[in-house]
Amino acid sequence: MRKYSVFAVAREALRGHKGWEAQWSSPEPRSSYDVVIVGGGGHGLGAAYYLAKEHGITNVAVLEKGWLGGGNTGRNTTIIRSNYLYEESMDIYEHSLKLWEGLSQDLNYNVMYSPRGVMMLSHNTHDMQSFKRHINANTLYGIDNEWLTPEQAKAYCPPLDISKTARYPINGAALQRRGGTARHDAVAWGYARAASDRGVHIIQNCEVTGIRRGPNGEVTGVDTNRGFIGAKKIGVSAAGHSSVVMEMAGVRVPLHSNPLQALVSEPLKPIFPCVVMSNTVHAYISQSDKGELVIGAGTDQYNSYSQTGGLQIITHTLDAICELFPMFRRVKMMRQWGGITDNTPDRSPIQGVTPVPNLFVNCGWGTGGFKATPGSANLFAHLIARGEPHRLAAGLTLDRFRTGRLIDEAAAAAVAH
Amino acid sequence: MAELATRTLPLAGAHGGSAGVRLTPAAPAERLSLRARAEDVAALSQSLGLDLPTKPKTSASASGRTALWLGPDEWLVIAEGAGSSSSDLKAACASSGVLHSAVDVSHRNTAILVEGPGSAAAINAGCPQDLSLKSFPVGACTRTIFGKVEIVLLRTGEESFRVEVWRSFSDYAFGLLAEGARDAVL
Amino acid sequence: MLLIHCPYCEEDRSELEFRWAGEAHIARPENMAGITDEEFAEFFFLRNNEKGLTYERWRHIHGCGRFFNAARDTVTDKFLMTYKAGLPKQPVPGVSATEKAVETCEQTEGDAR
Amino acid sequence: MSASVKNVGAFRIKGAGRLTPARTARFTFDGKSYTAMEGDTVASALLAHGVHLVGRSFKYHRPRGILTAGPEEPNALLDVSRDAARRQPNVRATVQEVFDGAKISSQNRWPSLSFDVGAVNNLFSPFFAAGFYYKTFMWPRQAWTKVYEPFIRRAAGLGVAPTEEDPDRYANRFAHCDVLIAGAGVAGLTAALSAASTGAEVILVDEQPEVGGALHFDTSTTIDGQDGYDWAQDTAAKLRAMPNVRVLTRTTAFGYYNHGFLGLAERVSDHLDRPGRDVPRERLWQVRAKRVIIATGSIERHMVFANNDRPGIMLASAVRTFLNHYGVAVGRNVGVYTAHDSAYEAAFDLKRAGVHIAAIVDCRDRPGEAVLAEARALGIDVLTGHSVTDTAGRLRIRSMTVARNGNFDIRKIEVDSLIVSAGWTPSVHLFSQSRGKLRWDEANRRFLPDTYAQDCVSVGGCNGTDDVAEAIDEAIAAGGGRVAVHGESRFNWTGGMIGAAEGAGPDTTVKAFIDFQHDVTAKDIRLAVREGMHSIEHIKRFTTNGMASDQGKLSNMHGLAIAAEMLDRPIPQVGLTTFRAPYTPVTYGTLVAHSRGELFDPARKTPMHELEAAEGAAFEDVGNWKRAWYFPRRGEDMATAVNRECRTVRDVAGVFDASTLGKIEVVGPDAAQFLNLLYTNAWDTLQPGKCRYGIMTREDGFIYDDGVVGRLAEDRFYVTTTTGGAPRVLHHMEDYLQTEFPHLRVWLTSTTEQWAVIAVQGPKAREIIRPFVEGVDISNETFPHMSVAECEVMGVPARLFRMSFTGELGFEVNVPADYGPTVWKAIWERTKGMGGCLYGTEAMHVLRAEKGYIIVGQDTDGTVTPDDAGLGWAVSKKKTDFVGIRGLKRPDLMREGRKQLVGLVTNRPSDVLEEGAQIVADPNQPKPMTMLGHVTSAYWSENCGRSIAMALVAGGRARIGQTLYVPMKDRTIAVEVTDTVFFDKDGGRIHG
Repeated sequence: MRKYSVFAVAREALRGHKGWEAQWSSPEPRSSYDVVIVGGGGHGLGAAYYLAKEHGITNVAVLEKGWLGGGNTGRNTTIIRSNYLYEESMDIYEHSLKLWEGLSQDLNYNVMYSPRGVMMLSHNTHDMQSFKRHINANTLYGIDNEWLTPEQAKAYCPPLDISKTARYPINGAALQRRGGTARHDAVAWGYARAASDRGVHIIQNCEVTGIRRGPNGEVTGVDTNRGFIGAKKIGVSAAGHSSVVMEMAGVRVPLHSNPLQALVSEPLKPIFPCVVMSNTVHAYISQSDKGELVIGAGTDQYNSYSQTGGLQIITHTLDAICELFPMFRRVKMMRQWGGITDNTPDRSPIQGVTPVPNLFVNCGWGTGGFKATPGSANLFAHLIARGEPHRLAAGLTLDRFRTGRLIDEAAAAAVAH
Repeated sequence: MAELATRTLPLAGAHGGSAGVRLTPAAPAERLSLRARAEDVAALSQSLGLDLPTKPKTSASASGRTALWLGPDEWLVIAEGAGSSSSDLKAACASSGVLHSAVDVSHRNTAILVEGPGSAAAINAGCPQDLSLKSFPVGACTRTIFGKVEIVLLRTGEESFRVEVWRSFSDYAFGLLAEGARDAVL
Repeated sequence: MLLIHCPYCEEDRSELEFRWAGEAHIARPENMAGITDEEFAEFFFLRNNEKGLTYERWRHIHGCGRFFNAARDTVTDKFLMTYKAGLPKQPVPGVSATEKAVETCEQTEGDAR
Repeated sequence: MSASVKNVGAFRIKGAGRLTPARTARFTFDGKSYTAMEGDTVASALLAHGVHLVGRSFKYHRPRGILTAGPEEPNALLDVSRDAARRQPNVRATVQEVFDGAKISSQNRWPSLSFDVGAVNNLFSPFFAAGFYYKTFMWPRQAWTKVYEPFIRRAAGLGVAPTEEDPDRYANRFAHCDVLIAGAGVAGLTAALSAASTGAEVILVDEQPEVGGALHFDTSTTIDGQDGYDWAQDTAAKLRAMPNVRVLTRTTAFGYYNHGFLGLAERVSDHLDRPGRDVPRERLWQVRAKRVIIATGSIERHMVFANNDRPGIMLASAVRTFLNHYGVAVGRNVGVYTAHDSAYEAAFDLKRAGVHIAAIVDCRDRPGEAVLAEARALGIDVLTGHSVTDTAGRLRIRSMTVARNGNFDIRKIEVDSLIVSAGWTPSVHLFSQSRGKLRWDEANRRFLPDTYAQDCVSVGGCNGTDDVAEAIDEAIAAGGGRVAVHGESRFNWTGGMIGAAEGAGPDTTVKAFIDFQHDVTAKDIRLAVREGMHSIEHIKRFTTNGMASDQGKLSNMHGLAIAAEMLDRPIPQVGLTTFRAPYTPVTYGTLVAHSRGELFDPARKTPMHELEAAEGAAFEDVGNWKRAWYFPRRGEDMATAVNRECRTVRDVAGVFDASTLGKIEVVGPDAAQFLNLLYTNAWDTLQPGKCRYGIMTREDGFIYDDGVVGRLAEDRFYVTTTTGGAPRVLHHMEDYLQTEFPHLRVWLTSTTEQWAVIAVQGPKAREIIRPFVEGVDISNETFPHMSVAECEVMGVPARLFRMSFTGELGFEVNVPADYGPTVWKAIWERTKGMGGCLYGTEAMHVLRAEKGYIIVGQDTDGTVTPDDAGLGWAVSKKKTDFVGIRGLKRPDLMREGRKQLVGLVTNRPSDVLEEGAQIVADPNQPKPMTMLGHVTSAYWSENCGRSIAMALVAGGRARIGQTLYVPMKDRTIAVEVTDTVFFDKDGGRIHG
């Protein structure tokens, strides 16, 4: 792999950038692999990378039915934070945040992790109690998260309207300074390049149509539109399509796939310095490096794989954005799109073994999967390599729905992003 | 204690509208949320003195009482004018002798009269239903959504509607109607 | 914004009047207190989440207030039929639940085959 | 506007165009003043004055001019303002109509448009190849955030966001129709005539100020013997006169969503000099159409060649629009570079208007016979089989370099403008948004509608039907009616190309722009492919081609062709990126429409709200209710007021507005049985006239809601819920009633708003209310704690509860809501006279905490069982079924050591814990600490003379008496675990 650096760019600039090689190779699939990962998003590609890097397992294929990062990796609003409430959540999201901090260097690919701060607005007593519960839990767990007065919040994010006459005045905010954003495509591409460099096969346009089982019920491989591919172990990391893929192995999972929409404005000069979220009025917003205001809308209410949703979800979100930032009413929506989120009943992910031997699942990240990418991928690789979960992901089992040991982030925050 | 309670309407003093739409808070009314099974409709109709409508989106009126079909077992009965009282309505239902639920909602709702050539347009500022006369003729009624609140809509004339709304939502409904009225002069 | 036929109002109405209410035809166990943990998880949490034909419940919450059932394709979001609560699962002519779903336009259009 | 003759531009051609000089408007551009004619766009007005340079590109800050005459414009994005608060960035000069007094500025340049320091980027452009930022800026680690990113952010972006609140109004309208027609060119107008003739309700929309579409420029088409544009206006007038037709101009169909739902954005008043106060700026139309006819025409493409982006280089159709509609010539010595016949007509029109045509350079060997003959007849020099391989000119094109194809002999031809056309791309955006599938038309190198996903049909240019007569036939058929329209054009156009032209091929390094706004060149696409980006979506994302505010209307096909060539694959195999809504950008304000300020979200107020406000109440938001929070007297802060209220309630009495609590009337012979199933408690044992505290769980066994339920009669219950929980509890109950227990004869009715609820709590409560109540004996003996009765209060029917959320003797007076204010006033007067007070939600919270009463959602979240909350007694052991019975028995819910609700007292009585504070056993352990639970409620209790708190603590009840710790930022607070009752432990007062 040719190292990326400012010198490499300068050298190539002088010869018309003709010397760059493909970032990842596109080989024909082998007849079998030690590990097949279903799903070429950030989580799947990352898991392949860490299997190779940390567990020495390089006979790995990532099968993607479309194009790399074409699912939720390339459709989300790229918010990164780790200030969750429950220990199980803090474990995995903080693990992830720590990996984000060195990811560009680790991958030799600028993923543009930008810790510009994630601020969650509090509008009432209930918000305040909930945020302080988070802040205190985070602090004792070693995760940064702090309370701001309305004035401090305004100083951190000048466009904010903190007037008392607002419909839902702001009575404070929780700020995680290490939270921020990253460049979503770069995450998929960076992992793909680094994994490919370590021998992982990245196979696009390869749709899994069946999971084959051996005499003892264990997995033996996958049927695809490019033929059968043998596998000693299979890791499913298919986000919105997890139910469909798991069903191929006869495993039902407690998931709902819902449309989640987002939108960007026309590009503007820098006006918005951080990420702001409000659960009470249902909005979150940041500004991309290109200058677009990136706004996340809510999920549509029904199950769907259509990657489209209703206009009312968009208008409802913009109501809230313009209420918080009245100056943005003359800004224009340039593009809207949708993704398919896989939501669990407790809004926490599932990562673990399944009733089928050697079949592992990583799903249910709902609206929060992007921020978890490095951590989830890293722990999923551990799970696949060792056959049992890493300590930091031990609570994310499928079995919790039987025992009732839920990790109910949904109960703690109305909108989990 | 000699002092008697008096009624204060939630929209008392509200006024609004435009050249094409007049908005008026309706006079106080008695209202009943009536629930009953299909087999008991006839008996209740007789006791109430009007035919409870059984067709979706229709209403029926007789002697100051109007019954609005809201659902297959649900009607909103409105009695207007002096002398009507919710206990009369309840008593009438009770006299039917059939199984039903009659709950006084006289004060839960308040009503706004929307009148004028732009009335449908004003309501369509927040209501997603087709209010053309073809689809929503005089006498048609429905529970529906109006912006961010629920309303019950009754067409009382070609250019007039009655908007029933829960009292705490009435400021909002009136405000949105006023906005719609301003914009209804196309 | 979907357009949904309410089988009670006998009319197509905007999605704004409705609330989605989960997978249809999941009967609450008669002997609720006696089922196993596995059966409870199955009843309360596990869902088909079909890609393609799905049976689901809606409530015309800002209309007649009734819950009812619908058959819908989750890939196209097209309603194939709606029918009243309490009726058994209605077959959809020409469609079987196991038929492979059509790909979404985004997937096919974005393919680099 | 003034009627006097002004200088409306040196480039106005006498006798050309449709504008009349009767009215003019003054505007400024970058501080310089200009005069426009009524009907001018900013673009036509500037061009009339010879101004081509209007902006700088995104990345390289290259000078840019006006390329198009429509909404597809990628370059001419300006900042337009009426006044300081009405400033709009990124406005297309080709769409915005001039209004008198408009202040217009260019963007993305410093210090000036003609001298822009950012243009240095152009010199370094070799470094800024597509995706260069992924490969660098990684060292040192912190530098990305601190140095590089701020630099990139400042350089990027186009316009400057408004900084003031927008004072303008926006409107929304829901509408329905049988047929919605998008586009009012020949095809759309004809389709409308046809559809309207059937009596169908028709909505016809067009984004331009007048109908006509391509007829704005196409002067060679005649319809029904009339000039095409005149026919269009007459037809629109005819349609407007029909009762079943609505014609909306300046209206863009921006999104085609599910089930025949379309979003339209109407620009209502941005073109007016002085918009009236009642006129919205823009209006959102949310249309449900039974059928949609898409007649959106097609969009001309530019030629991809070296330095094809200089100001003065323009699309042929734009040049014709400026001349034939606005009467403006784009130059005096104009060149043409084309792969399509349409550019010839532009040359003809200009030539006839007296403009010199330097040459028509046609990369084809065989242009259309008819245009070639006409060019000869007009004496225009045509160079077939030639290409323009470069251009020169810093702020405006000065010359073009021309070479015979495959030949290196070049010659420079001086020009001041260059007309380009690579052919036309059908506008399939709406069709694609409707999720129709496209097919590739290899003969004409374009995508066309193929399989429809909704009830819609494409007609005319957007369906690939170029011949006007055929388009008309198609439109008539689509409309379903019978009308006769006859149209013909002088020329049938041929030709067109996609991809890079001569001299910009894979072996070159020239800057041949595809996406003007994002500065994406042909070589960027090739680099992306070289780097392994083989999916068109990857190429788009890597290069950002088509992701600018014009959404690739000009660039997508070129990019696709270049990628396909690089990949050596046919175009349909490379695919097409998705067309996403909106078609053109839509103002947030328009989408928000009325939902702002007071109408953003309903503020629900109780019947007594105004009276409470008059008593000085501070209010808090609870859900969308406004609730009286506390009642400060002069000089009191919140704490002082709350302390006084708490003390007064226990010493005398207080009046509290409990109207917001949810209320549901449950009526029917099976009412008790139904409640048995929905609550954990048993209800058949509750006698009429009595009430009971109930807990509702979901199937999973966790607390969902709580409240007091009164039995008014054998078959009638009055259920109360939490304020925020009311709607979801009713929905939950309806769900079970309708779908699980439909055999039960019971009905549910929300009565939350029917009743004003005035709680009177405190030792003197009975004495206060006694004079108002008739029809019930409220003595302790006949009306003990947890009684309910129907009676009269001040002469009106009322429901009286003896209940308490304070631990004091208490009553809740329910009167029909309209009576609330007078009853409240009378009760408050009497209370005041006896030394009592008004109290708000804050005092209510403190008082209930003193008694250990929980608030669902504060002392519980979605993971707390009744037993966890110390309410195990409320779960019936005898019932064989209720919602939650099984969930409660799951292993983790039965486990030892679950978090349980307990009391906490701080070692120092004055320390008030923070709600949300975490609790540990060992405050000195390293992080991450093991946390035992958290503080759910904490207050200063004036009545206890110390702080009190409730907390959920692991194994909490077994820890009573233990000392635990609450580590805070600045110190650690030691606490003792207690039970949850802090005041009146034996509970005698409630029975007083």
